[in-house]
Amino acid sequence: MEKNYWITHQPIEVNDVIQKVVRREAGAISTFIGAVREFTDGKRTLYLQYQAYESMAEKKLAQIGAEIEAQWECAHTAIAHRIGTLAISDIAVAIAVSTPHRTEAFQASRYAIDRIKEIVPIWKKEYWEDGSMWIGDQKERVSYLRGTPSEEEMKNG
Amino acid sequence: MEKNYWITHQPIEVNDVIQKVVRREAGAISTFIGAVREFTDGKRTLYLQYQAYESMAEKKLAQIGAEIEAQWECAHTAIAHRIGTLAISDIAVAIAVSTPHRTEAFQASRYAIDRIKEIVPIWKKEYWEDGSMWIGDQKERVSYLRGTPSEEEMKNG
Amino acid sequence: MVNVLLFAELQEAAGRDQLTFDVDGITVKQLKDQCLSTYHLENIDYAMVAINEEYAEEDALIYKGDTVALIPPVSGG
Amino acid sequence: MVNVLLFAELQEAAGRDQLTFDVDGITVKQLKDQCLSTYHLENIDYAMVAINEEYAEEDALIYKGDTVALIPPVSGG
Repeated sequence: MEKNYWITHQPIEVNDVIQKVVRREAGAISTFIGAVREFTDGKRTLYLQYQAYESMAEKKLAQIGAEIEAQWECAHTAIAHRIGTLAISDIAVAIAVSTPHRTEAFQASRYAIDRIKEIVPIWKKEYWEDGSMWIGDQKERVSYLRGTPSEEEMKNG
Repeated sequence: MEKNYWITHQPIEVNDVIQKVVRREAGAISTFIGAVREFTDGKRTLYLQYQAYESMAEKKLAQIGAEIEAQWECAHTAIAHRIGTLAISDIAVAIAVSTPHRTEAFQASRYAIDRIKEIVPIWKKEYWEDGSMWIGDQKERVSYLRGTPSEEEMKNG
Repeated sequence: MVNVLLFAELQEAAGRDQLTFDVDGITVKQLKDQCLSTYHLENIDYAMVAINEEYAEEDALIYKGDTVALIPPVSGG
Repeated sequence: MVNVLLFAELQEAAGRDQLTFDVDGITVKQLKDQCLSTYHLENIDYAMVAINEEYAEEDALIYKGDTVALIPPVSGG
């Protein structure tokens, strides 16, 4: 694979993502893995379905990488997001950021997952024992056009 | 391997570390990889030598895991540290922390690497073109007995 | 013709993944109104619009041949 | 007998990885002083001491059979 930002129907190998950011000048690599969690707010998830606007999603992942490389010197980023049907503990997203020092690696990798949840056209549908629903920010409008997530958005788990 | 905290003479497989923290209730896994960086303050490193007080180092890694599990609910931690001779880009340390939500995973994994640099009896010797030196906190005394690293220590890259 | 891609809840509400409109030079707002009146996509108010894979404001113009997508609140990651 | 393990720069300075002292019930401070006077380990002032794999204060007591380690400032990670 040549791309650093990709949408895939296959299981994600975290190592593939990490390998893309290994550099001689990198002393730190922070990765983030988003996995399918069984319980959310006490409700049991059976499985998830992810859908993406694939071509645009890859562009937006690349945009996040460009934002990171503009903000943190010598940062290199790779992101893979899986779509289709995912079981509990399956990896939905894997992010790797390498930087010379550790503080920047953590900051940038946190920034990446927050931005993914903000601007990348991917949707998940949760399936429970008693139904299913497309998940989204139903209560508040999300501003997709801003450059940076707000403090409050950064805090949400 | 049964242990979640180990010192090894072999190359570290990040996936082995990640697999130890996968849980059905974990929606987030933050990993940190410390790798051998070629340049530090403009000086070129040829390779590194790591030495450990192995039995105590594994105990101290386990202590860090216990501190994390006391501080962040439902957190699970695994840490591997390699010793011996390491080349540029070799992985010296790999940390994985899983938590239900992402904020805690990032915080805990950052905490782990900061604590490793504080209390785990492992030393590195840098080899340059013109010499070599055991690295340590030569200027300041480090307090190994405190429970938590200071704000200032947390900020250092 | 302008193709409008649908995803997630909007795709299910419309029962298809694409709509086609014979328009040229209308605003994003006008297109959303047409989707609402013709296909009763009630959640469209919460959706962003992308023109040729880039988010667009309500007053941006859509021309013949553009690929438009309705983007409900995203939930990746 | 008390075995004292040496690591990193202290190991190189002493030219060995272990010292042995015939002592019982002395403090960490007293042991460090003996290391300094007998083996001229000048950087010992910067080292912590572990007794049986746990960090110990300067006034902690060391008994026959304990395993002591001199821990120079660590640099793992």
